[in-house]
Amino acid sequence: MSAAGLAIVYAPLSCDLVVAALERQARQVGEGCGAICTFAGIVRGTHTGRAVRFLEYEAHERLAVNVFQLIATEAAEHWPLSRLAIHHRVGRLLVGETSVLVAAAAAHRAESFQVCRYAIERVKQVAPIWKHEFFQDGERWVEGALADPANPLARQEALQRACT
Amino acid sequence: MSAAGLAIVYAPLSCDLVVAALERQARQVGEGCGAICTFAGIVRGTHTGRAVRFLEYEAHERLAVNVFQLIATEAAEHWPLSRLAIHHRVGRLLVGETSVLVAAAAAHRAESFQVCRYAIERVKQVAPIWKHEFFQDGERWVEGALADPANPLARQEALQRACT
Amino acid sequence: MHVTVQCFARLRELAGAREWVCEVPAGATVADVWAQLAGRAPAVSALASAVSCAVNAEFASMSAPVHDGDEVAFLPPVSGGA
Amino acid sequence: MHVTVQCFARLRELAGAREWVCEVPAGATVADVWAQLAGRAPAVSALASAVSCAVNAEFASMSAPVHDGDEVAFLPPVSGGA
Repeated sequence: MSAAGLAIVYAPLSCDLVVAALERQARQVGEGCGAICTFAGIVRGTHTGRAVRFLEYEAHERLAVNVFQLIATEAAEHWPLSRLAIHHRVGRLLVGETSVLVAAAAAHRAESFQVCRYAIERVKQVAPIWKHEFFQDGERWVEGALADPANPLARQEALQRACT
Repeated sequence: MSAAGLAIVYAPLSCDLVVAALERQARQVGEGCGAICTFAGIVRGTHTGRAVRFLEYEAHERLAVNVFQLIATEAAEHWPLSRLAIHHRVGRLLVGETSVLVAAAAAHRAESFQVCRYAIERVKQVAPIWKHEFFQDGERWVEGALADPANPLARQEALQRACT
Repeated sequence: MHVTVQCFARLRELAGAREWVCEVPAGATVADVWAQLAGRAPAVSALASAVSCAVNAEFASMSAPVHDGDEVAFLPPVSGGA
Repeated sequence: MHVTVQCFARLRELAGAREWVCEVPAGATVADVWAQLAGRAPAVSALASAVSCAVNAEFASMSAPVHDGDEVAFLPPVSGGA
Protein backbone atom coordinates (compact mmCIF):
# COMPACT_ATOMS: atom_id res chain seq x y z
CA MET A 1 0.00 0.00 0.00
CA SER A 2 1.26 3.44 -0.84
CA ALA A 3 -0.36 6.73 0.05
CA ALA A 4 -2.50 8.95 -2.17
CA GLY A 5 -2.27 11.57 0.50
CA LEU A 6 -0.87 11.60 4.00
CA ALA A 7 -0.92 15.15 5.23
CA ILE A 8 -1.31 17.70 7.98
CA VAL A 9 -3.53 20.42 6.54
CA TYR A 10 -4.24 24.04 7.54
CA ALA A 11 -7.41 24.45 5.47
CA PRO A 12 -10.85 22.79 5.37
CA LEU A 13 -10.74 19.14 4.29
CA SER A 14 -12.55 18.01 1.14
CA CYS A 15 -13.87 14.49 0.91
CA ASP A 16 -14.36 14.83 -2.85
CA LEU A 17 -10.76 15.85 -3.51
CA VAL A 18 -9.32 13.10 -1.33
CA VAL A 19 -11.59 10.47 -2.85
CA ALA A 20 -10.82 11.56 -6.42
CA ALA A 21 -7.07 11.46 -5.83
CA LEU A 22 -7.30 8.10 -4.11
CA GLU A 23 -9.43 6.60 -6.87
CA ARG A 24 -6.95 7.64 -9.54
CA GLN A 25 -4.22 5.88 -7.63
CA ALA A 26 -6.18 2.79 -6.60
CA ARG A 27 -7.59 2.06 -10.05
CA GLN A 28 -4.12 0.94 -11.12
CA VAL A 29 -3.98 -1.81 -8.50
CA GLY A 30 -5.17 -5.40 -8.62
CA GLU A 31 -8.83 -5.62 -9.65
CA GLY A 32 -9.13 -1.83 -9.60
CA CYS A 33 -11.00 0.53 -7.31
CA GLY A 34 -14.62 -0.45 -6.67
CA ALA A 35 -15.06 0.84 -3.13
CA ILE A 36 -13.93 3.82 -1.09
CA CYS A 37 -14.84 4.09 2.58
CA THR A 38 -14.20 7.40 4.30
CA PHE A 39 -14.31 8.50 7.90
CA ALA A 40 -14.67 12.13 8.92
CA GLY A 41 -14.17 13.19 12.51
CA ILE A 42 -16.29 16.27 13.13
CA VAL A 43 -16.28 18.95 15.85
CA ARG A 44 -19.30 18.47 18.09
CA GLY A 45 -21.17 21.35 19.65
CA THR A 46 -21.04 19.95 23.16
CA HIS A 47 -18.61 17.74 25.01
CA THR A 48 -19.44 16.13 28.34
CA GLY A 49 -22.29 18.59 28.52
CA ARG A 50 -20.21 21.74 28.00
CA ALA A 51 -20.89 24.03 25.05
CA VAL A 52 -17.94 24.08 22.64
CA ARG A 53 -16.83 27.45 21.19
CA PHE A 54 -14.09 25.97 19.01
CA LEU A 55 -11.22 23.50 19.05
CA GLU A 56 -7.55 23.98 18.28
CA TYR A 57 -5.49 21.08 17.00
CA GLU A 58 -1.72 21.03 17.20
CA ALA A 59 0.61 18.47 15.62
CA HIS A 60 4.23 17.48 15.44
CA GLU A 61 3.88 17.75 11.70
CA ARG A 62 6.85 15.80 10.38
CA LEU A 63 6.39 13.03 12.91
CA ALA A 64 2.65 12.93 12.17
CA VAL A 65 3.25 12.38 8.47
CA ASN A 66 5.79 9.68 9.34
CA VAL A 67 3.19 8.05 11.59
CA PHE A 68 0.57 8.21 8.82
CA GLN A 69 3.07 6.43 6.57
CA LEU A 70 3.65 3.82 9.28
CA ILE A 71 -0.11 3.25 9.51
CA ALA A 72 -0.28 2.84 5.72
CA THR A 73 2.56 0.32 5.90
CA GLU A 74 0.84 -1.61 8.66
CA ALA A 75 -2.39 -1.69 6.68
CA ALA A 76 -0.49 -2.94 3.66
CA GLU A 77 0.61 -5.97 5.65
CA HIS A 78 -3.01 -7.00 6.10
CA TRP A 79 -4.60 -5.58 2.95
CA PRO A 80 -1.88 -5.37 0.31
CA LEU A 81 -4.17 -4.25 -2.52
CA SER A 82 -5.81 -1.40 -0.63
CA ARG A 83 -4.85 2.28 -0.75
CA LEU A 84 -5.09 4.79 2.07
CA ALA A 85 -5.28 8.55 2.51
CA ILE A 86 -5.12 10.37 5.87
CA HIS A 87 -5.59 14.13 6.17
CA HIS A 88 -5.64 15.76 9.59
CA ARG A 89 -6.41 19.42 9.96
CA VAL A 90 -4.64 21.66 12.51
CA GLY A 91 -5.40 25.14 13.80
CA ARG A 92 -8.75 26.47 14.92
CA LEU A 93 -11.88 24.50 13.97
CA LEU A 94 -15.50 25.45 14.50
CA VAL A 95 -18.41 23.19 15.34
CA GLY A 96 -19.36 21.09 12.30
CA GLU A 97 -15.94 21.22 10.67
CA THR A 98 -13.96 18.09 9.84
CA SER A 99 -10.80 17.56 11.86
CA VAL A 100 -9.66 14.30 10.30
CA LEU A 101 -10.48 12.55 7.05
CA VAL A 102 -9.45 8.96 6.39
CA ALA A 103 -10.20 7.33 3.03
CA ALA A 104 -9.54 3.71 2.12
CA ALA A 105 -9.87 2.29 -1.37
CA ALA A 106 -10.12 -1.35 -2.39
CA ALA A 107 -11.65 -3.48 -5.10
CA HIS A 108 -14.51 -4.52 -2.82
CA ARG A 109 -16.40 -2.92 0.02
CA ALA A 110 -15.54 -5.17 2.96
CA GLU A 111 -11.86 -4.39 2.65
CA SER A 112 -12.46 -0.66 2.26
CA PHE A 113 -14.41 -0.57 5.54
CA GLN A 114 -11.77 -2.59 7.38
CA VAL A 115 -8.83 -0.48 6.22
CA CYS A 116 -10.63 2.77 7.00
CA ARG A 117 -11.59 1.66 10.51
CA TYR A 118 -8.12 0.29 11.20
CA ALA A 119 -6.51 3.53 10.09
CA ILE A 120 -8.66 5.86 12.20
CA GLU A 121 -8.09 3.65 15.25
CA ARG A 122 -4.34 3.86 14.72
CA VAL A 123 -4.47 7.62 14.13
CA LYS A 124 -6.14 8.02 17.50
CA GLN A 125 -3.62 5.75 19.20
CA VAL A 126 -0.34 7.01 17.83
CA ALA A 127 -0.53 10.19 15.74
CA PRO A 128 1.28 13.09 17.50
CA ILE A 129 -1.72 15.42 17.38
CA TRP A 130 -3.42 17.18 20.27
CA LYS A 131 -6.89 18.61 20.75
CA HIS A 132 -7.44 21.75 22.80
CA GLU A 133 -11.10 22.29 23.65
CA PHE A 134 -12.41 25.82 24.19
CA PHE A 135 -15.76 25.92 25.96
CA GLN A 136 -18.06 28.76 26.85
CA ASP A 137 -16.82 28.33 30.42
CA GLY A 138 -13.16 27.35 30.12
CA GLU A 139 -10.71 25.24 28.15
CA ARG A 140 -8.78 21.99 28.46
CA TRP A 141 -6.27 19.90 26.63
CA VAL A 142 -7.50 16.42 25.78
CA GLU A 143 -4.95 13.73 26.57
CA GLY A 144 -5.70 10.19 25.46
CA ALA A 145 -3.24 7.49 24.58
CA LEU A 146 0.48 7.46 25.31
CA ALA A 147 1.72 7.30 21.72
CA ASP A 148 3.67 4.09 21.25
CA PRO A 149 3.52 2.70 17.71
CA ALA A 150 5.47 -0.38 18.80
CA ASN A 151 2.80 -1.46 21.31
CA PRO A 152 1.43 -4.72 19.87
CA LEU A 153 -1.67 -4.66 22.07
CA ALA A 154 -2.79 -1.33 20.65
CA ARG A 155 -2.32 -2.56 17.12
CA GLN A 156 -4.21 -5.75 17.94
CA GLU A 157 -7.07 -3.70 19.32
CA ALA A 158 -7.21 -1.65 16.12
CA LEU A 159 -7.36 -4.84 14.05
CA GLN A 160 -10.19 -6.15 16.18
CA ARG A 161 -12.16 -2.94 15.81
CA ALA A 162 -11.69 -3.22 12.06
CA CYS A 163 -13.76 -6.43 12.26
CA THR A 164 -11.08 -8.59 10.68
CA MET B 1 -33.59 8.16 12.31
CA SER B 2 -34.75 10.43 9.55
CA ALA B 3 -33.08 11.03 6.24
CA ALA B 4 -30.88 13.96 5.24
CA GLY B 5 -31.05 12.70 1.72
CA LEU B 6 -32.52 9.59 0.14
CA ALA B 7 -32.41 10.03 -3.58
CA ILE B 8 -32.00 8.66 -7.06
CA VAL B 9 -29.73 11.10 -8.85
CA TYR B 10 -28.95 11.75 -12.54
CA ALA B 11 -25.75 13.72 -11.97
CA PRO B 12 -22.35 13.04 -10.39
CA LEU B 13 -22.50 12.44 -6.65
CA SER B 14 -20.68 14.74 -4.25
CA CYS B 15 -19.42 13.39 -0.97
CA ASP B 16 -18.88 16.91 0.38
CA LEU B 17 -22.45 18.02 -0.29
CA VAL B 18 -23.97 14.89 1.21
CA VAL B 19 -21.74 15.07 4.28
CA ALA B 20 -22.45 18.77 4.83
CA ALA B 21 -26.20 18.28 4.64
CA LEU B 22 -26.06 15.25 6.90
CA GLU B 23 -23.92 17.04 9.49
CA ARG B 24 -26.35 19.94 9.68
CA GLN B 25 -29.14 17.50 10.42
CA ALA B 26 -27.24 15.20 12.76
CA ARG B 27 -25.80 17.96 14.95
CA GLN B 28 -29.29 18.51 16.38
CA VAL B 29 -29.49 14.94 17.71
CA GLY B 30 -28.36 13.45 21.00
CA GLU B 31 -24.71 14.22 21.70
CA GLY B 32 -24.34 15.83 18.26
CA CYS B 33 -22.45 14.75 15.16
CA GLY B 34 -18.86 13.71 15.81
CA ALA B 35 -18.44 11.07 13.12
CA ILE B 36 -19.54 10.54 9.53
CA CYS B 37 -18.66 7.35 7.70
CA THR B 38 -19.27 7.25 3.97
CA PHE B 39 -19.17 4.49 1.41
CA ALA B 40 -18.75 5.15 -2.31
CA GLY B 41 -19.28 2.38 -4.84
CA ILE B 42 -17.12 3.13 -7.85
CA VAL B 43 -17.11 1.86 -11.45
CA ARG B 44 -14.12 -0.43 -11.93
CA GLY B 45 -12.21 -0.62 -15.19
CA THR B 46 -12.40 -4.37 -15.47
CA HIS B 47 -14.89 -6.97 -14.32
CA THR B 48 -14.12 -10.69 -14.33
CA GLY B 49 -11.21 -9.82 -16.59
CA ARG B 50 -13.26 -7.94 -19.21
CA ALA B 51 -12.49 -4.29 -19.97
CA VAL B 52 -15.42 -2.05 -19.02
CA ARG B 53 -16.45 0.74 -21.42
CA PHE B 54 -19.19 2.12 -19.17
CA LEU B 55 -22.11 1.06 -17.00
CA GLU B 56 -25.75 2.01 -17.13
CA TYR B 57 -27.85 1.96 -13.98
CA GLU B 58 -31.64 1.81 -14.08
CA ALA B 59 -34.00 2.16 -11.12
CA HIS B 60 -37.64 1.96 -10.18
CA GLU B 61 -37.24 5.43 -8.79
CA ARG B 62 -40.23 5.83 -6.50
CA LEU B 63 -39.83 2.33 -5.10
CA ALA B 64 -36.09 2.88 -4.64
CA VAL B 65 -36.67 5.98 -2.55
CA ASN B 66 -39.27 4.07 -0.52
CA VAL B 67 -36.71 1.30 -0.01
CA PHE B 68 -34.06 3.81 1.10
CA GLN B 69 -36.58 5.11 3.63
CA LEU B 70 -37.22 1.54 4.80
CA ILE B 71 -33.47 1.01 5.27
CA ALA B 72 -33.28 4.23 7.28
CA THR B 73 -36.17 3.03 9.43
CA GLU B 74 -34.50 -0.34 9.99
CA ALA B 75 -31.25 1.35 10.97
CA ALA B 76 -33.16 3.57 13.40
CA GLU B 77 -34.33 0.47 15.23
CA HIS B 78 -30.71 -0.44 16.00
CA TRP B 79 -29.07 2.99 16.10
CA PRO B 80 -31.77 5.51 17.04
CA LEU B 81 -29.43 8.51 17.30
CA SER B 82 -27.76 7.99 13.92
CA ARG B 83 -28.65 9.72 10.66
CA LEU B 84 -28.40 8.28 7.17
CA ALA B 85 -28.14 9.52 3.59
CA ILE B 86 -28.30 7.30 0.51
CA HIS B 87 -27.77 8.65 -3.00
CA HIS B 88 -27.72 6.29 -5.98
CA ARG B 89 -26.90 7.53 -9.42
CA VAL B 90 -28.64 6.25 -12.56
CA GLY B 91 -27.84 6.58 -16.24
CA ARG B 92 -24.47 6.10 -17.89
CA LEU B 93 -21.37 6.05 -15.67
CA LEU B 94 -17.74 5.92 -16.72
CA VAL B 95 -14.88 4.12 -15.03
CA GLY B 96 -13.94 5.91 -11.79
CA GLU B 97 -17.34 7.51 -11.24
CA THR B 98 -19.36 6.94 -8.08
CA SER B 99 -22.56 4.94 -8.51
CA VAL B 100 -23.74 4.94 -4.91
CA LEU B 101 -22.92 7.09 -1.92
CA VAL B 102 -24.00 6.14 1.59
CA ALA B 103 -23.24 8.44 4.53
CA ALA B 104 -23.97 7.69 8.17
CA ALA B 105 -23.62 10.21 10.99
CA ALA B 106 -23.43 9.54 14.71
CA ALA B 107 -21.91 11.01 17.81
CA HIS B 108 -19.08 8.46 17.79
CA ARG B 109 -17.20 6.56 15.14
CA ALA B 110 -18.14 2.94 15.87
CA GLU B 111 -21.80 3.65 15.26
CA SER B 112 -21.13 5.61 12.07
CA PHE B 113 -19.22 2.66 10.59
CA GLN B 114 -21.92 0.19 11.58
CA VAL B 115 -24.80 2.19 10.16
CA CYS B 116 -22.94 2.88 6.91
CA ARG B 117 -22.04 -0.78 6.38
CA TYR B 118 -25.54 -1.94 7.28
CA ALA B 119 -27.08 0.50 4.82
CA ILE B 120 -24.91 -0.43 1.84
CA GLU B 121 -25.55 -4.13 2.48
CA ARG B 122 -29.29 -3.50 2.49
CA VAL B 123 -29.09 -1.33 -0.63
CA LYS B 124 -27.45 -4.21 -2.44
CA GLN B 125 -30.02 -6.69 -1.17
CA VAL B 126 -33.26 -4.85 -1.74
CA ALA B 127 -33.00 -1.59 -3.70
CA PRO B 128 -34.76 -1.86 -7.11
CA ILE B 129 -31.73 -0.79 -9.11
CA TRP B 130 -30.02 -2.66 -11.93
CA LYS B 131 -26.55 -2.52 -13.40
CA HIS B 132 -25.96 -3.02 -17.12
CA GLU B 133 -22.30 -3.62 -17.91
CA PHE B 134 -20.94 -2.59 -21.31
CA PHE B 135 -17.61 -4.20 -22.14
CA GLN B 136 -15.27 -3.81 -25.06
CA ASP B 137 -16.55 -7.18 -26.24
CA GLY B 138 -20.22 -7.27 -25.27
CA GLU B 139 -22.67 -6.38 -22.54
CA ARG B 140 -24.66 -8.03 -19.78
CA TRP B 141 -27.21 -7.23 -17.12
CA VAL B 142 -26.03 -8.03 -13.61
CA GLU B 143 -28.63 -9.86 -11.57
CA GLY B 144 -27.92 -10.43 -7.89
CA ALA B 145 -30.42 -10.74 -5.09
CA LEU B 146 -34.14 -11.36 -5.42
CA ALA B 147 -35.34 -8.18 -3.73
CA ASP B 148 -37.36 -9.13 -0.65
CA PRO B 149 -37.19 -6.55 2.14
CA ALA B 150 -39.21 -8.84 4.41
CA ASN B 151 -36.58 -11.61 4.31
CA PRO B 152 -35.24 -11.75 7.89
CA LEU B 153 -32.17 -13.76 6.93
CA ALA B 154 -30.98 -11.06 4.56
CA ARG B 155 -31.44 -8.40 7.20
CA GLN B 156 -29.62 -10.56 9.72
CA GLU B 157 -26.73 -10.95 7.31
CA ALA B 158 -26.54 -7.19 6.87
CA LEU B 159 -26.41 -6.71 10.64
CA GLN B 160 -23.62 -9.25 10.92
CA ARG B 161 -21.61 -7.55 8.21
CA ALA B 162 -22.03 -4.29 10.11
CA CYS B 163 -20.03 -5.91 12.93
CA THR B 164 -22.72 -5.41 15.54
CA MET C 1 -60.25 -2.50 -15.27
CA HIS C 2 -56.83 -1.30 -16.39
CA VAL C 3 -53.42 -1.45 -14.75
CA THR C 4 -50.11 -0.10 -15.95
CA VAL C 5 -47.45 -2.81 -16.17
CA GLN C 6 -43.85 -1.68 -15.71
CA CYS C 7 -40.84 -3.84 -16.51
CA PHE C 8 -37.24 -3.06 -15.61
CA ALA C 9 -33.76 -3.94 -16.77
CA ARG C 10 -33.45 -7.30 -18.55
CA LEU C 11 -37.14 -7.93 -18.01
CA ARG C 12 -37.88 -4.69 -19.87
CA GLU C 13 -35.82 -5.93 -22.77
CA LEU C 14 -37.54 -9.32 -22.76
CA ALA C 15 -40.96 -7.66 -22.55
CA GLY C 16 -40.12 -5.29 -25.38
CA ALA C 17 -41.50 -2.28 -23.52
CA ARG C 18 -41.02 -0.37 -20.29
CA GLU C 19 -44.71 0.27 -19.77
CA TRP C 20 -47.84 -1.35 -21.08
CA VAL C 21 -51.47 -0.80 -20.12
CA CYS C 22 -53.19 -4.10 -19.49
CA GLU C 23 -56.84 -4.91 -19.07
CA VAL C 24 -57.66 -7.37 -16.29
CA PRO C 25 -60.92 -8.58 -14.77
CA ALA C 26 -62.17 -7.40 -11.39
CA GLY C 27 -60.58 -9.45 -8.61
CA ALA C 28 -57.35 -9.96 -10.56
CA THR C 29 -54.07 -10.42 -8.72
CA VAL C 30 -50.49 -9.53 -9.54
CA ALA C 31 -50.07 -13.12 -10.74
CA ASP C 32 -52.86 -12.58 -13.27
CA VAL C 33 -51.07 -9.50 -14.56
CA TRP C 34 -47.85 -11.49 -14.88
CA ALA C 35 -49.72 -14.20 -16.79
CA GLN C 36 -51.00 -11.60 -19.24
CA LEU C 37 -47.50 -10.23 -19.65
CA ALA C 38 -46.13 -13.71 -20.27
CA GLY C 39 -48.86 -14.29 -22.85
CA ARG C 40 -47.96 -11.13 -24.68
CA ALA C 41 -44.19 -11.56 -24.35
CA PRO C 42 -43.35 -15.22 -23.70
CA ALA C 43 -39.64 -14.44 -23.30
CA VAL C 44 -40.29 -12.97 -19.84
CA SER C 45 -41.00 -16.49 -18.56
CA ALA C 46 -37.24 -17.01 -18.35
CA LEU C 47 -37.37 -14.79 -15.26
CA ALA C 48 -40.60 -16.21 -13.80
CA SER C 49 -38.93 -17.79 -10.78
CA ALA C 50 -36.73 -14.77 -10.08
CA VAL C 51 -39.09 -11.84 -10.26
CA SER C 52 -40.20 -9.53 -7.44
CA CYS C 53 -43.16 -7.23 -7.81
CA ALA C 54 -44.40 -3.91 -6.55
CA VAL C 55 -47.79 -2.23 -6.72
CA ASN C 56 -47.84 1.56 -6.68
CA ALA C 57 -44.20 1.69 -5.59
CA GLU C 58 -44.61 -0.68 -2.65
CA PHE C 59 -43.40 -4.27 -2.66
CA ALA C 60 -46.26 -6.74 -3.07
CA SER C 61 -46.73 -10.47 -3.34
CA MET C 62 -47.88 -12.26 -6.47
CA SER C 63 -51.17 -13.00 -4.70
CA ALA C 64 -51.92 -9.33 -3.95
CA PRO C 65 -55.07 -7.96 -5.58
CA VAL C 66 -54.78 -5.17 -8.12
CA HIS C 67 -57.15 -2.27 -8.63
CA ASP C 68 -58.07 -0.04 -11.51
CA GLY C 69 -55.29 2.44 -12.19
CA ASP C 70 -52.60 0.55 -10.27
CA GLU C 71 -49.01 0.54 -11.39
CA VAL C 72 -47.76 -3.04 -11.29
CA ALA C 73 -43.98 -3.34 -11.52
CA PHE C 74 -42.01 -6.52 -12.18
CA LEU C 75 -38.41 -6.54 -10.94
CA PRO C 76 -35.64 -8.93 -11.93
CA PRO C 77 -32.98 -9.67 -9.28
CA VAL C 78 -31.37 -6.40 -8.28
CA SER C 79 -27.79 -5.27 -8.69
CA GLY C 80 -27.47 -1.72 -7.40
CA GLY C 81 -25.15 -0.53 -4.71
CA ALA C 82 -21.80 -1.20 -6.36
CA MET D 1 26.88 19.72 21.89
CA HIS D 2 23.48 21.32 21.25
CA VAL D 3 20.06 19.83 20.65
CA THR D 4 16.76 21.56 19.93
CA VAL D 5 14.06 20.61 22.42
CA GLN D 6 10.47 20.76 21.17
CA CYS D 7 7.41 20.60 23.43
CA PHE D 8 3.83 20.19 22.30
CA ALA D 9 0.34 20.91 23.57
CA ARG D 10 0.00 21.05 27.36
CA LEU D 11 3.67 20.22 27.73
CA ARG D 12 4.48 23.28 25.62
CA GLU D 13 2.43 25.42 27.98
CA LEU D 14 4.10 23.90 31.05
CA ALA D 15 7.54 24.35 29.49
CA GLY D 16 6.76 27.95 28.60
CA ALA D 17 8.17 27.58 25.09
CA ARG D 18 7.70 25.50 21.97
CA GLU D 19 11.41 25.25 21.20
CA TRP D 20 14.54 25.65 23.26
CA VAL D 21 18.16 24.98 22.38
CA CYS D 22 19.81 22.94 25.08
CA GLU D 23 23.47 22.15 25.67
CA VAL D 24 24.21 18.57 26.68
CA PRO D 25 27.45 16.62 27.11
CA ALA D 26 28.68 14.06 24.60
CA GLY D 27 27.01 10.68 25.22
CA ALA D 28 23.81 12.28 26.50
CA THR D 29 20.48 10.49 26.11
CA VAL D 30 16.92 11.67 25.62
CA ALA D 31 16.45 11.20 29.38
CA ASP D 32 19.28 13.66 30.00
CA VAL D 33 17.55 16.20 27.79
CA TRP D 34 14.30 15.67 29.68
CA ALA D 35 16.15 16.19 32.99
CA GLN D 36 17.50 19.50 31.69
CA LEU D 37 14.03 20.52 30.62
CA ALA D 38 12.60 19.58 34.03
CA GLY D 39 15.36 21.61 35.67
CA ARG D 40 14.52 24.66 33.62
CA ALA D 41 10.73 24.22 33.81
CA PRO D 42 9.83 22.07 36.82
CA ALA D 43 6.12 22.13 35.92
CA VAL D 44 6.76 19.62 33.10
CA SER D 45 7.41 16.94 35.71
CA ALA D 46 3.63 16.58 36.06
CA LEU D 47 3.77 14.75 32.72
CA ALA D 48 6.96 12.77 33.39
CA SER D 49 5.23 9.40 33.48
CA ALA D 50 3.05 10.12 30.44
CA VAL D 51 5.46 11.52 27.90
CA SER D 52 6.61 9.97 24.61
CA CYS D 53 9.59 11.25 22.74
CA ALA D 54 10.88 11.54 19.20
CA VAL D 55 14.30 12.36 17.82
CA ASN D 56 14.42 13.98 14.38
CA ALA D 57 10.76 13.13 13.75
CA GLU D 58 11.10 9.44 14.61
CA PHE D 59 9.83 7.90 17.83
CA ALA D 60 12.65 7.15 20.24
CA SER D 61 13.08 5.75 23.75
CA MET D 62 14.24 7.77 26.72
CA SER D 63 17.49 5.78 26.63
CA ALA D 64 18.29 6.71 23.03
CA PRO D 65 21.48 8.72 22.53
CA VAL D 66 21.26 12.23 21.12
CA HIS D 67 23.69 13.89 18.75
CA ASP D 68 24.69 17.43 18.00
CA GLY D 69 21.94 19.19 16.05
CA ASP D 70 19.22 16.68 16.89
CA GLU D 71 15.62 17.76 17.35
CA VAL D 72 14.31 16.13 20.53
CA ALA D 73 10.52 16.28 20.86
CA PHE D 74 8.51 15.51 23.98
CA LEU D 75 4.90 14.46 23.43
CA PRO D 76 2.07 14.34 25.96
CA PRO D 77 -0.62 11.69 25.47
CA VAL D 78 -2.18 12.23 22.05
CA SER D 79 -5.76 13.16 21.17
CA GLY D 80 -6.02 13.55 17.39
CA GLY D 81 -8.36 11.67 15.13
CA ALA D 82 -11.67 12.93 16.42
